[in-house]
Amino acid sequence: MLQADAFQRLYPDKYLTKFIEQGVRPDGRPLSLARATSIGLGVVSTADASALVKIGSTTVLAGVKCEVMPAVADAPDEGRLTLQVELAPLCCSSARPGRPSEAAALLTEQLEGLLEGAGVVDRRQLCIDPGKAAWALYVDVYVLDADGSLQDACLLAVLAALSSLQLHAVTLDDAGNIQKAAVPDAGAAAAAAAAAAVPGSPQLRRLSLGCQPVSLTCGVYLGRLLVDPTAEEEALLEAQLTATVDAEGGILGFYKAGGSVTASQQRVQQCVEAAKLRSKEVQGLLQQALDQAAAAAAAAAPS
Amino acid sequence: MAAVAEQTVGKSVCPGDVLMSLPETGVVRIGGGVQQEGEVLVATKAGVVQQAKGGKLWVEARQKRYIPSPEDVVVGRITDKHSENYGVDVGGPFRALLPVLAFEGATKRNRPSLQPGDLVYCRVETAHRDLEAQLSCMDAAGKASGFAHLKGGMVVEVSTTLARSLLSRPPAAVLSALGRSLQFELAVGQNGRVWLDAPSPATVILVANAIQSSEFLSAAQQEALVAALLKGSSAAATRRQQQQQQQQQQQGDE
Amino acid sequence: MAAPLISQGEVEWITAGVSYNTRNDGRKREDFRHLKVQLGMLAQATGSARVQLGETDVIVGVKAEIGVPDADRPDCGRIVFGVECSPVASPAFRGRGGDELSSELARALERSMYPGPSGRGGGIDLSVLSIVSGKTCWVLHVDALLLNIGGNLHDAVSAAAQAALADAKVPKVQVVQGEDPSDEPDYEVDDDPSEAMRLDASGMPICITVSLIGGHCVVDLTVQEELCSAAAMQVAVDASGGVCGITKRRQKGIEASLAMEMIEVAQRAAAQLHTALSSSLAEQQGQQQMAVG
Amino acid sequence: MERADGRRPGEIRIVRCERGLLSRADGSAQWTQGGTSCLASVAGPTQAPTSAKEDAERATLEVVFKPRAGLVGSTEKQYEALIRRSCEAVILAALHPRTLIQVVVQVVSDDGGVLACALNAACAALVDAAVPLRTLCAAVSMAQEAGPEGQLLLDPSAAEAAAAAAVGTFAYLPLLHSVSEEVSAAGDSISGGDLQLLTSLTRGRLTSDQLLDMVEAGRQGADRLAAFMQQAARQV
Amino acid sequence: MAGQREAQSVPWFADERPAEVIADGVRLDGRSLEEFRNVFLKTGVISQASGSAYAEFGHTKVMVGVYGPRQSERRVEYSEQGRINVDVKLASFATRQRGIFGQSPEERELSAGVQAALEAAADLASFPKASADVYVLVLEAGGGELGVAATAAALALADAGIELFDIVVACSVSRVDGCLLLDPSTDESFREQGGLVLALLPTSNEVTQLVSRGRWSGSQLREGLELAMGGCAQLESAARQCLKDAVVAAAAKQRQQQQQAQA
Repeated sequence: MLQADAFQRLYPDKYLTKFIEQGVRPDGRPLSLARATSIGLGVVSTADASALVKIGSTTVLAGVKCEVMPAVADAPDEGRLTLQVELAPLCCSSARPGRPSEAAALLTEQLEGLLEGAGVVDRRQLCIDPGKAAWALYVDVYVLDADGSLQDACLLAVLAALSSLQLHAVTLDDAGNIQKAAVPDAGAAAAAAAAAAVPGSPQLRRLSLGCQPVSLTCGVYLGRLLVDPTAEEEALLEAQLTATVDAEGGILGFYKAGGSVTASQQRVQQCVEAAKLRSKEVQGLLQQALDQAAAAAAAAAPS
Repeated sequence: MAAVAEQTVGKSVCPGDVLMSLPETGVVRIGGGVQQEGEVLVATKAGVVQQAKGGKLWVEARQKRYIPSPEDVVVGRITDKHSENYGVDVGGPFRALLPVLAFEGATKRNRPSLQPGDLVYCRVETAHRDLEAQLSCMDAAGKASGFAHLKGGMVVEVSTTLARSLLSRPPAAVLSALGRSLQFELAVGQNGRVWLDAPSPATVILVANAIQSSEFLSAAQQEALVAALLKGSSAAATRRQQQQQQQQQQQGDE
Repeated sequence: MAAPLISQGEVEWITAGVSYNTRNDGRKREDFRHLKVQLGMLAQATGSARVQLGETDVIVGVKAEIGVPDADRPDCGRIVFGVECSPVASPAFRGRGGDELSSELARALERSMYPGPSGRGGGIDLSVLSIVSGKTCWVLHVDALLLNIGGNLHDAVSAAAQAALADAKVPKVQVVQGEDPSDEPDYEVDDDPSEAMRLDASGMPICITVSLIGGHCVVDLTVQEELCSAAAMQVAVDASGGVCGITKRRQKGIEASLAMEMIEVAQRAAAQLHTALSSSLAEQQGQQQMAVG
Repeated sequence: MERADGRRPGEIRIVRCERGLLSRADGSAQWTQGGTSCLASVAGPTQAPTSAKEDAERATLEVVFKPRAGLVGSTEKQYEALIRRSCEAVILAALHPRTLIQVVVQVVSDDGGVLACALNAACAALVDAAVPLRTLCAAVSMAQEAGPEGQLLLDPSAAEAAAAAAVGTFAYLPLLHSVSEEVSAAGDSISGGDLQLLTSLTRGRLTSDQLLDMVEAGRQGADRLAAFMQQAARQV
Repeated sequence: MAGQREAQSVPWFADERPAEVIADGVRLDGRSLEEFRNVFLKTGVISQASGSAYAEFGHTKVMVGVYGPRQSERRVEYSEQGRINVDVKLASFATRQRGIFGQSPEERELSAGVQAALEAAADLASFPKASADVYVLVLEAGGGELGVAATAAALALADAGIELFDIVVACSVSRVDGCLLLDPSTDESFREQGGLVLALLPTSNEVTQLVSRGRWSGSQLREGLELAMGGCAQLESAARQCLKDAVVAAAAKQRQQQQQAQA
């Protein structure tokens, strides 16, 4: 056992090569299998929505805080969504407290680009009173354990948090203060419930998302494709490809940042197909988590 | 072996261009700008393929940044002084070292006294990418043979390519043309620095201009350039003389 | 911060002295150095005080500004503490060198003045600083400037803060309602010093730092003595002996029963310091009144 | 089908490349594609100023991307990272250990495809500085028009990109070019007509087929740019 | 992004803070006065860290990663002793009002507080010149963060194999309307007249950190400290159990791997 440890530390590349040549990964997975994934919703009660996502050891916590902002002149019926990824200093040995690192800025930009480019959140849904007030959503993503494929985990955490977010039904009173909306009459309540699809909570409104992006990172090593690489593998990979797809199989992003090998047409195709498979699996997990959360909420609320 | 490379020598290449396949037997010596990539040799810099007499193949790139290489002659500037070495800026990525004893006849007691800022003409003794380059003011036989502290004069910067062509034999057309009609001292470093000195500052400036302008000119054009510059300067000199005479006359009149 | 150094021999000397209840300057373990207080030396400030405790020298200024109350306590004013470590005191304070110390000192002051949920529980009743409930109130900025470091900074800063607040004369404010009730009202500040409100600072706590040297409780340490102590308890005590804030300081742990003993020592020492401070304040305020009269 | 500026869908805007514009830099190049233009300068290899930027095994590459106006935000950080990682793939960094190579790309004007233009400018500047490179690298931007009849546009202008359903920027390594005829066969077998996709960044929604068409069409466009870059590099 | 003016947003709360936190000796969440919230402790939660721990006290959720001992990041003067650097950060959504960018005074104070609580427990001489970086992220601040963070950080140090004289356990006490509450929640400490946090080395009964606020009379303070010490004793057994469980789990895993290797 100890010898294997020492070998791994001294010759990490040879160690990985020995595994990959056999068609397995150091953690026992076949090359094309992503790690076990779990989604926990509503883990932080001070946040308006939150999701804890684990992909293997990689752990990411996303939280949403809703604040109220005055409407902006050039988009009077739109709210705002601000996203920020932070590599908490405890997540890996290279992260340090202080200003956000370059890696965090890149993840932020990647996720923002994906949400924007794919039209995930229609900002008109964030309107409270056109021309007067709107919701400002702050989505903050903390990487707690950085063990590879961070973009996949961060995007999933954001998607899960936004999917579970319920906005309070509020109105603007005459003095310009935000008030809880009066309990609507029966007809309106039914309409609201239908719109929100949350039975029994007319005070809350779900966001409807334009699409559900899921990304999958693949590594290239010795000419083979390693799905969902760990941090240990990432350090040695020749190149990394990240494909983001929606539930219908549309491609929302294809990302590759240099690397010592280039990608062929087949490689691109292979990665996209893997992402489509992964997307189905993850959509299922997310739906399961949402159903569980809804069931728990229904059980908690006295009917 | 040399024959294989023959058809590529003299051609302009850019990074990624395949220069030749590796011969099945024998050795190919490669210099700067050429790398082995599997079975072929590939250019890594944009420039002209050159081959030395020994068969060494390299790409002569028009380069400003100097990378030290053994046996190059360079013009360096002393940056710092230590008990055993001088630190010398030769324009490379790192400072080079010139041992205080690397001068002809230098001993522990009798050592040259150079100050930071001083210029030296010296030879690169060893250069390795992981170490600081070692310089020397002696040739391999331990003789000064022209290497020395450069006193007075001025330094102009040119590309490393031009510096190499100025050092070539027979001398570059621009230098022989200048040498025919002017008196000046010159030290050309392969690091792109040219040191000049002459009895009159006007000559120094003329030579500097001629050298800097000569880079992309043919031999004939260089001759013409020097001729034009000399004519301009002699015309200027005549004019100046006339003015001086006039002034003297005026003073005399008063 | 480049800490001054001390030799092992000096440590042993000081420790032995403390165990015989005799310190280098002749004091006993629970004696303070001479406390010198000067009030009202900053003419521009609402209140100010300079405190010299042995070689330690601190100036505190209080500036009253009209601001907005906390949403959680609409009927109360606010006190904001700040400490500036001047490079005059130590070259280590250049740049951001003093940031850590100044934040530590400011937070200790703030904690000792914790007003409780009502706003009246702290050393100063914050409700007197209210102007219009939920809209406007006085915000007192209490800013300390360290001029010289001669040991026991915390206690000196806290004494100076109390003196400066006692010296503060908060001007009277008249709220002039506009014609339309929805308009923002105007505030007229009365410049007449005789009309101004004095704060009742008698309930304010002062910090006493009790340090352990060789297992003995010692107060008011000099710089040298501080180097001999590995554990200390900083206790804010008000005039009636109530404990208004504790912070354990320095590296080593303290046995629990000893910790209780240290708090008692602090209460005893605080009683002395309160008497000294209040007599000094009364005297100077009397002089000021005479001067005005 | 003509585009607003009269180009065909697979046509690149007029390309210009000027080298050696900046006297203080070790190498520089201005790369212009239609209304988009970037000026890149290279300094180095120089001694790394801090040990944090020093690698005992290879040269460190530092890229600064300066937009034409405004502050540097996270988009610029992403561009910097993509340019850096793409250039790292071609620079023979092991030849100059412990040194720093700095690339600064200044956007002169932006009419779409600024990342691709910046990458090309950076590569041309590295060639000008004679930093040893494995090969050249060329980048293009692409746009997929919306709708079932939507066309694939090479090198879109800003207006075309804004109207498109999806846009992408792709960098490729060009096929190895042989100067001597006899080894050209060997050269071809090395590259084998492969896509050689080095860097990819897309935005918006595409089908799988559209993505594959896009990278393939991009490859052809990049080959033309690479040929132009080679030509510019060979001019001494 | 650049150039676009950001309109200021303000927080809005659906619910007010409760005005009364105790009724007939029962607290809002149904606890009795001297009862802890549900406590969950676990070590080894971060794969990349030298040592890590997660602590959950009711709604207070804290994660700690320890890196090192490693070369000091900042150039510090030579010292025979190692250093413990603590950085405590609150997630922006951890509090009722969204946190600000950059280190807040509260985070700075928490960092200093945790650092003091740990320094007396670690054998600093065992890693001269090096530093152990303790990074704490408060995922949710549900009250008593300093105590929870100090307890979790000590577990993480132990998990990292840093030599400790003893573990550190810490807990908080609030005084609300004359009642002493063990392990207060945010709503409770918001209504407190006095509060204190005590960190102990349980074996030697040594205080490594004591922080109090509000006015306490001598007898109140003694009672409060006694309650806190009692709380620490309860936590001690939980903390020790957590470390034992981790050792047992690690041993079981190793055995399993050996069996696999043999098979």
